[in-house]
Amino acid sequence: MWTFFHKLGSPPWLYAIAGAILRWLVPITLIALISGTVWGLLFTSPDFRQGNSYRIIYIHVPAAVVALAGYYVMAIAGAISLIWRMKMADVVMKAAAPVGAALTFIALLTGAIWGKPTWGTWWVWDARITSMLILLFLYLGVVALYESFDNKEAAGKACAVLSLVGMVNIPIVYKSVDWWYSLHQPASIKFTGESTIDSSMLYPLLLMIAAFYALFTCCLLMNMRAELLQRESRTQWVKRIADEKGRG
Amino acid sequence: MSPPHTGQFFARVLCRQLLLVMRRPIEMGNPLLFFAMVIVLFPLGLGPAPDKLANFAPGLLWITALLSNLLTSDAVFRSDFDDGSLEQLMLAPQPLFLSSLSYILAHWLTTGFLLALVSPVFALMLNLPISALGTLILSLLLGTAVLSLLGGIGAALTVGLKRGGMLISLLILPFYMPVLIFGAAAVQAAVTGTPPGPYLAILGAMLSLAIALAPLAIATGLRISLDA
Amino acid sequence: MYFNTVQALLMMDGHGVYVWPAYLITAVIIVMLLVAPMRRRSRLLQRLAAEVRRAERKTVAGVRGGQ
Amino acid sequence: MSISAIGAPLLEAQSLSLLRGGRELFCDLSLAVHAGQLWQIEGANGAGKTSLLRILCGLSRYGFEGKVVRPVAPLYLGHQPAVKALLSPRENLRWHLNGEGLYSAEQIDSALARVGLCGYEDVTSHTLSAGQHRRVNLARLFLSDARLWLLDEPFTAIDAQGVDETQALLASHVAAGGAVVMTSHQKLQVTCEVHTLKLVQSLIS
Repeated sequence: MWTFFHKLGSPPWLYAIAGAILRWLVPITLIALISGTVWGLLFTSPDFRQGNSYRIIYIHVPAAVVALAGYYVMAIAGAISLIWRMKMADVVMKAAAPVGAALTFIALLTGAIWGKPTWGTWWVWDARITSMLILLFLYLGVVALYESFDNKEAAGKACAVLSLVGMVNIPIVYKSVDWWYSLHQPASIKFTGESTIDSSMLYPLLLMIAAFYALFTCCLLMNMRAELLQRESRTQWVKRIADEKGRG
Repeated sequence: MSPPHTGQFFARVLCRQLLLVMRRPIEMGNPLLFFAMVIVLFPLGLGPAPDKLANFAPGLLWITALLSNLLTSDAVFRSDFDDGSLEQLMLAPQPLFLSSLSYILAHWLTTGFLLALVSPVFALMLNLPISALGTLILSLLLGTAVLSLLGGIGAALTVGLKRGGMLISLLILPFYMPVLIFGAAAVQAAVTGTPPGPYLAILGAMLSLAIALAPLAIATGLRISLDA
Repeated sequence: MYFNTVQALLMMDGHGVYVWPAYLITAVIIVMLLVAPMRRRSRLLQRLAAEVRRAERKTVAGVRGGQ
Repeated sequence: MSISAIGAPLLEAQSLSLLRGGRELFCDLSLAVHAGQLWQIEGANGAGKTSLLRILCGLSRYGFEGKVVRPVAPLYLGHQPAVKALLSPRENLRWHLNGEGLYSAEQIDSALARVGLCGYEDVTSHTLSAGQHRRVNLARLFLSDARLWLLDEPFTAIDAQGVDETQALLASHVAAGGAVVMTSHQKLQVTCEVHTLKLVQSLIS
């Protein structure tokens, strides 16, 4: 097992492995996304209370779940790069940040659009949505910090520290926002409370969550490959790949 | 003469920081002046009606304290970084964890601590009931300490950057939010008469967590910034 | 299929105007997320390939000039 | 006190290599500094002298391959004089952050006198010139009891008489069993033997 972990450190090997995984993962992701959407949009019956607007759940909840998981992936990669000094973990962290930010943005946008028909206003200071907004700020903080360093090595380390601090703080932020929400509006309906969702609606949701996880992995691997080429553009193996691409 | 052990060095760095601030005591007034001016903005914006102001007073006081702390936390390491003293601190054999803690303690003593003492004056201007003043001071004392520690992390990460000032707020504000929630809730509870104890306890818990973990991040951040 | 006509599908008895834009925007963002790294990688490889070819041409010219 | 036998090195660097902006500053560089040795690092501007010194003293910990073993806490004089403009030279040395023991007032005054700053002890530093700031930094050499000295161009903005006095101090420090690693463009006129380390700048092929 240890040699595998060690080999993860060599860029060309990582580049090749990522390419191999992507070759079969991208089609699976697309199939899962399309089938999940079609199933959720067309074949499930509307919610008796919210009518058809509930169908947005099939993109809002998966995006929110994967966005939060994405932050933990970024923080763990940061921890690995700081503790074991593996340069490749920096690349994973740098690749995960924009994907996580985009998914958080999707979750916020679909949450707001879903709020309009159910509550009549675009923006609702609901506990989950507020925490999601703070998560977006955390992501943008990491991306902004990375862009402000000239030396990319130091940028990776600094972002690792920030994402670790973020990881420690996320449960605190989520709990305090939940608690804050209950303080100011004790009696209001819980918008995102999981009303007992019956199985016909649950299965497409699970499929969509899986599809979004696969999507996150695809984007992460693609960003990683691009980042690897960028950082190692002076080395031989990149020149060889550029050659094949040029002649191919 | 053997090098001082950690406690002596902690005290020496603390005294050095306080001495440097005492050389220009006027600068200690800047955050307080900022606090005063922003408090004055709210009646201008929200209207002078006493009851409406009193309703918002806890939140406004806490948000203003938070912003003034954010403004000053950028300069915690900046001056020592510019003239090279921070490099010498890095090479000292004593643990950097405690040296950065003494920097933050000095920063808190000269900003947050004074802010907490001065805040009742402005609370009365916002018609905060007298009964809530004690809780306000206590919550600000605990809260600004946590804010200084978190701001120190942002300062350590951006000290090497030329234009780090604006960036620090983007990095650190999300971590300030829980402190604001419980700080304002404590004062709100005192205003409505319910015991503020539990909220202050949570602030205390946050403070102990920050004291234990923040200097770790600050020390690593400083090593990274100085290495670039 | 829950909706029997395309018209009902689009209208979704009033909620279509929210559901479809949400899905559309999500689809656009997902496509951008997938395409952007691909484009960045291929553009980088092209630039490097051009560099490699330029370097080769220079060394070949160098050798010819040397004789 | 004669030079002690060649014991464990005060500073050891094993196969250091550093890439900066696509340029390879040095590759596979090894160095062992023993007690009683004076090392001078030579090289053109931008050859990586300062970067090497920062790695040796432990300021730079990331971004390079190789290992540095440093059993003793070094004294490092960098480009920046680490002098606070608000404090007087005496206070600067009294409150210095290098983690060494407290210097007594007499030691500080005698050190300041030897770098030619007597009479300026209590003037706030922002009225002093840059050269005088560097002299305050140099005064630390007379005060410190660290055995390993890492000096980054200590002679810049120092007049001839100050340079001679400092070179004499370096020689006596090395003779007393200390070790010095320094970068400088000037030829050293020192009694003891000078080991030189040339940094040749090479672009990656």
